[in-house]
Amino acid sequence: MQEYREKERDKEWLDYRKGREVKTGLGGRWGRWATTLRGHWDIFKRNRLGLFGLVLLIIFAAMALTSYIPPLIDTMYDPMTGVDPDILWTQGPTKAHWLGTDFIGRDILSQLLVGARIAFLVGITAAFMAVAIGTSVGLISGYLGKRVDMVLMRVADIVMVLPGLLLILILSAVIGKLSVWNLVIIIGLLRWASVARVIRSQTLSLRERPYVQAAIISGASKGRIIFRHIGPNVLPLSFLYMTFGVTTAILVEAALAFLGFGDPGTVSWGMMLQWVWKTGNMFRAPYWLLPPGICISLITLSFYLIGRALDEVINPRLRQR
Amino acid sequence: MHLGKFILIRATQIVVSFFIILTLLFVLFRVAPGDPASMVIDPQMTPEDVEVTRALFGLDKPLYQQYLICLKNFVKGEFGSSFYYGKPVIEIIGEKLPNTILLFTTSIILSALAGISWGKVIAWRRGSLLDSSVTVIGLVSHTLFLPWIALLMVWVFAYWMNLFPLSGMITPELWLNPETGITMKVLDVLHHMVLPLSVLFTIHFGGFMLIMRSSMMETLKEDYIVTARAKGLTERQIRERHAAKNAALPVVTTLGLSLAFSINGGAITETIFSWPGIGRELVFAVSNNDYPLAQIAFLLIAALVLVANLVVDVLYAYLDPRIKY
Amino acid sequence: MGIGKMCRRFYRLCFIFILVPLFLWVAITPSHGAGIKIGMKDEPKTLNPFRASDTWSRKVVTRFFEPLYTREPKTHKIIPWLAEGYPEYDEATNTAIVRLKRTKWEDGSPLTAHDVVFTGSVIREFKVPRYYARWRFIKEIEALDDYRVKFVLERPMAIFLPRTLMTFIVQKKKWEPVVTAARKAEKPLRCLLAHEVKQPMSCGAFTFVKWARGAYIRIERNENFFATGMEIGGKKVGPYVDGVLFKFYGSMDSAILALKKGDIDYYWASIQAGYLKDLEGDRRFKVFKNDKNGVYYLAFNVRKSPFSDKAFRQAVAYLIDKDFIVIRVLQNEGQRMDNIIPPGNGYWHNPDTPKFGQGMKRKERIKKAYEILKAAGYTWGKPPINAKGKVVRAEGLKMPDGREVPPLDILTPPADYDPHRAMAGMLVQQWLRGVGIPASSKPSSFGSITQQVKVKRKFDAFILGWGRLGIDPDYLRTFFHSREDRLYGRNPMGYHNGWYDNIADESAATMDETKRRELIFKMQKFIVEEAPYIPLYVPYVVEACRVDRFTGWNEDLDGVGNRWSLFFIKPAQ
Amino acid sequence: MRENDKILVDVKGLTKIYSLKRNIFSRSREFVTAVYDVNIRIKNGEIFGLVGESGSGKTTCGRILSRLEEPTGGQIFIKGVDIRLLKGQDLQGFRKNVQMIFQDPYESLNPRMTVADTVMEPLEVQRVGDYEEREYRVWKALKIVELYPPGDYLFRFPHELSGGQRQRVAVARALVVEPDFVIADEPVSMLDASIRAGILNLLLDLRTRLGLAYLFITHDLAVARYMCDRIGVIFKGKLVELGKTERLIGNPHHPYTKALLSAVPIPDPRAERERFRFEERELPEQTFDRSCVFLPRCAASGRICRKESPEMVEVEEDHYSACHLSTEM
Repeated sequence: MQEYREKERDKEWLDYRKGREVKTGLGGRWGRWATTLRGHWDIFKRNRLGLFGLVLLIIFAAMALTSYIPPLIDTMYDPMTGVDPDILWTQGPTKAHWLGTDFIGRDILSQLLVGARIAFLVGITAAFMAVAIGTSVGLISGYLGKRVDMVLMRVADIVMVLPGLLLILILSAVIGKLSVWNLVIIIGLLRWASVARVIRSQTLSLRERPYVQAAIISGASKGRIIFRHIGPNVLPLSFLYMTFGVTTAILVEAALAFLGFGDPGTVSWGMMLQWVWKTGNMFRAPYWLLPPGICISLITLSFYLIGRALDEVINPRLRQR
Repeated sequence: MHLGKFILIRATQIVVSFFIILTLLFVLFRVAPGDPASMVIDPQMTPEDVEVTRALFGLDKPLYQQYLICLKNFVKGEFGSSFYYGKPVIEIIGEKLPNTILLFTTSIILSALAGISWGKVIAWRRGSLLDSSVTVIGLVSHTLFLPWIALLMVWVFAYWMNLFPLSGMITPELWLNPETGITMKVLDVLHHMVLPLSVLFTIHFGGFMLIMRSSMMETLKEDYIVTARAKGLTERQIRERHAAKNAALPVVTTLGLSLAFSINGGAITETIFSWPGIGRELVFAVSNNDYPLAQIAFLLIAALVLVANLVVDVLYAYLDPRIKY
Repeated sequence: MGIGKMCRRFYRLCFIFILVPLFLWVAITPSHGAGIKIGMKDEPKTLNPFRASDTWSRKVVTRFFEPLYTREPKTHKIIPWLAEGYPEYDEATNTAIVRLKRTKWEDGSPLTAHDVVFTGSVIREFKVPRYYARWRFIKEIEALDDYRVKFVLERPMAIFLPRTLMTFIVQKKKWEPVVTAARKAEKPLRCLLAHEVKQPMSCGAFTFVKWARGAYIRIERNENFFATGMEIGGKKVGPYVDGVLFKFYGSMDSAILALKKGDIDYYWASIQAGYLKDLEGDRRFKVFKNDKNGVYYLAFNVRKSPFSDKAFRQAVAYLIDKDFIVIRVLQNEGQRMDNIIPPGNGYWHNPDTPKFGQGMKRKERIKKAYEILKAAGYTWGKPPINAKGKVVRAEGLKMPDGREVPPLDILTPPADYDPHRAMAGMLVQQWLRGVGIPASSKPSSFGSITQQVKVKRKFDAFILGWGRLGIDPDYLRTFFHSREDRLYGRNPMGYHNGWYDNIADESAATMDETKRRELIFKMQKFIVEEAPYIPLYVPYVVEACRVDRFTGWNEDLDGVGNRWSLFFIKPAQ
Repeated sequence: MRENDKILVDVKGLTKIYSLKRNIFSRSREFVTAVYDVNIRIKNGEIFGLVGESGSGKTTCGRILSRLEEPTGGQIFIKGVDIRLLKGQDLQGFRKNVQMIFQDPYESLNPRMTVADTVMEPLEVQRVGDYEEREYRVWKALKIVELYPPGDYLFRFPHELSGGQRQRVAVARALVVEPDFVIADEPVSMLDASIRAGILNLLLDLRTRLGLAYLFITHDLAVARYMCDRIGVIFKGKLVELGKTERLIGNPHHPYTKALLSAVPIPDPRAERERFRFEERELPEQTFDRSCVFLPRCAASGRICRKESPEMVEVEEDHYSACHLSTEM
């Protein structure tokens, strides 16, 4: 104890303090991150399918951003309420409507662009929710073990095998008007279980690592150990699961909208398919049937491919030698 | 842990979760806006008629009483009557479930077998053109949007080429004809099954194949494969007897889990192809606010999945002695 | 292990699975058997006539059960059907005597007065929903002999002939055991309704043959049908077809494709405009467009301001361009409505009701609404018409009491359930905003609309529709009568008007048709003027039939799918 | 010196039994005794070595003493307090007094935390001083473990350090809260021989400077001889011999200790020593549950060895051995 009170007199320490203040704080940490990321990128780059997925994703992101433009050009390009005054019925591609119009003369292209926005919104937020819940549950369950683990994992077991789509269907009927946000929450609440399982098993192995035990011996609380020591070490895995989760979330949203249980106030790709199906234009309007389906399939494919490539980055075991 | 005890524990767990789901569904449906009686917009329905109808369904009682009645009946094995059809739910399900099972087991078995055999081959020849092309096909299959591919198939094979019927399960004229033999009837059902089956196959094949491929590649790294080579076994023997057999294990586990997902997709497929199955019935019941039917149909599906998972777990533990519970 | 073997076996299986059915389609080309094949979207839920309330069940069940009186095609005049002549009504005692024709059930046993009495008593005893209201005022039913029934009414009721006596009749012999069993049950009505009719006893034109669940129902011509050979509306009643095969398709597109492929001869539902283009070009088909017996309307919650104000409602009526909705949204497959009773119901429809803003341009509409509102004391922060008389964006609409007009929600069904109503809601929203009314259209699920409108009765406005109104206009009374402003009532708007209640009650008690018609005309004019509903449009029922297979379709309200069509159609040569 | 004679750690009858889960298809449940009836006393400033082969339960002892695991039976007093009963605030205080150094320096540091984070953590948890105070202490601790200059190491990640440096960081983490008692679980077994001496000397040096007591767990008798004041030899969870280092090594009583000693390489190649067998042999049929644990390996067992387990007996002053035969001799 005595020793430490002398810091005002310790010349070396004072020198070090001065030097540290001159340098920019913890700069080394960010530098380190950059190197790690570059290393990961190098591995990612080697996966051609992953790159393809990334390119697709960028295209869709561009679509989502462009979606704000058409309604600015003319109100008739508003995806939900805009109607071309000269077109009474669905029509093939023209100069004014590059992809044609739907059954009441709305522009299919602007609907398609907005669909990208909705897909991103739903996919990413829902997956984020699912992963956030799943990671927390997995961490808590894996670390605390015993009864908490048993209860949480039994719940996860049940949630995992529930036919999610059908449950959401029931929920949407119950809620009456399923807004996109409700949907996001529900998907989040139904999709965390598999993440929780993986994170739990990872936590179980991390829990036995000496550095965690060292932290226990330091007197660290359970919360601190879970979120400071184990948490950061499972995050890459969570991130990986998020990319896969986005795929599921987008598919669920689209399927729901297709069955007619989507948010009636939004234009999504599933909704577009539902319209083309329900209004009887399926066999007559390929320009209307094809784009939304292709978009849904490709965006899910892109997230899936990226997820696979990330998997190789995170699990070195999978890397091709 | 002893096997019997394990199954017992899991069975209790299934029963408990069952009742939790039942309660949840009950609560959900009762807070749902619009009861089945008020859903009827018919100028002939007087308010008194609506009240009578509600009493008919037991909706006039307080919520907790309804719940108790529901529980009591459930334990007694009475699953109530459908609001919409007016007949016992169990009868409706009894009519529809076999159709669903027919479609599902066939599609899952076919896609799992195809997935295993292709995954095996391409993992063996990893890096080849065959590998990359089949992998891409598998990836696309895994991420395809099911309703869309179903609509496309209808469009191409039923509308353009006129090869298969659009919907339903049988051709009424054929079945009404007393001269039609049993073979013809079976073939007729098969003929109707081809399109929905292909859709489900397309969707599930990719998943199984990708799992088999990665699992096979893991297995090929194991020492016993090297040993087998050293023993001088033929490549075919190694692939079939040593690698594929062990690599197929993870596919078995996913089989159980994928059941839940395939039932989701099944509901859509059944809706699009008007396949008179339980998934379509559930979608229908949900849009009609037919609580008892939706409730029991969902519970039944959930139970099927839970039990299937239990079976898979036990099977898996049996096949792989390293697994502990 | 045999994975390799399994795979080989699997490929062989695939081969069978894919190739055999591929060639099967040649073998299974649907043969044109005797009888007509009718496609339906969904399967009937029951053959129990007491329960059959859904569209699809009724389409089948009404083939077996016939009423005492029915309506002639086209003119909708009531004609005796199972009955012989019109009821002999004694005003002093409120007693009616109905005589029956000598008719038979399909099993050959006679249809007697006892069957009629039995049917009526069952409905009254069990309070069968949907039918009880029309039998409640009957004090007594009695069979005077085998072919005469005596009805004693509590008071004169206009609906006695067009509703009570148009109820289907069931066979006493067949139903007696069911009813006896139901009486003993815990919930008698439930037991009665849950009774599964396996083989309905028909007195109609067809008899039941087979129901393969999920696939089809087959019915055949009833050789004992009493009306065969009768002349109705200048045509001889058949049926001329051997039978009907009802097939269920589940979705419209597969049904339409089946129609085109020749799997069915007629699809019993209104066809979406999207499919029409193909069918109209095909010479095998004839496309029929008939009025739907229904009305689609915008209704207000008149309990609270601003919709409690008649002037405000009328201003809204002026702002709504019904013709625009019909042309744009319905693609011209319908007509505008300025009345609750559709024009197809010629006898009861009053053509002389106010037609708010017909033929007006948008600017004129805004001006008119502006004037009405201004006269009623509404003020604006920035009025929709500026000093120079130009239309500008209006802001800050205030009610006469000085409060701002609150945001108003217009509930509509979602676009996938009914694109027309959803679109109409969106348009109305835009039009109302034109004068500064802060309206927004809210697509909601059907259940949640009925919950808000009928149960909680907390809403601003909604767009819904009535279908299957029936020919008798008694509904006009119930939609706006203050007695119906209650839980599940048919007047959820909360409209109250003493004068209307009186005249409506009077119409209900007037058994003389001409006098009743006058009252009904007055009611129509009054209620359209009052505008608790703004009728918007009624779509056509668009149907396509294979005229190369069958001819003689009977066009009527609600399309060609009616009993007369099935009585009249003949196989084409 | 009297101060140092005070007993710091007193372990009485420590027992730990694990129950094993088996495959669901097998019926029985098995129990494994990891530690059985171990009694140890460690004085202030003393280095006590616990020696045994892998799986002998020595690490379990260490983990129980640091309260990473709960014992099945027995009592443990540290500074006169039964640590099994500690909770909340008292446990926190205990954490400050007892620290541990782990075997694998590659695993004992969180790969996502800098040296500063790692070493500072105990201070943060114990809420010692403000940030500046903590940083100073960390800095100081790094200096003590000879990571010099400390400023260069503070913001590095573990993978940027060598094995020896990491172990020094681990030591710094243990020291920064100024504990009285450190459990060192094979601190050098994963390190290159060249670095070992440095770490060992550091630990010895710290004892003298800070007056620490160690429980030094190792499988290497040579290391134990170099480090420890007293040594306990543990075999299959049972303490078989215990005594002052010099006496125990110079005059081992238990056959197992002898066997261990015979395995230590001797610099003189010509020196001949009796070799002990390490492989187990089959037991004669008539064996009782309470037989001597060493029986399967013992060359010179008598009939009594099969019947009952030997007690710890003081064979010399402060030198105990648990062998029927050693007492007879």
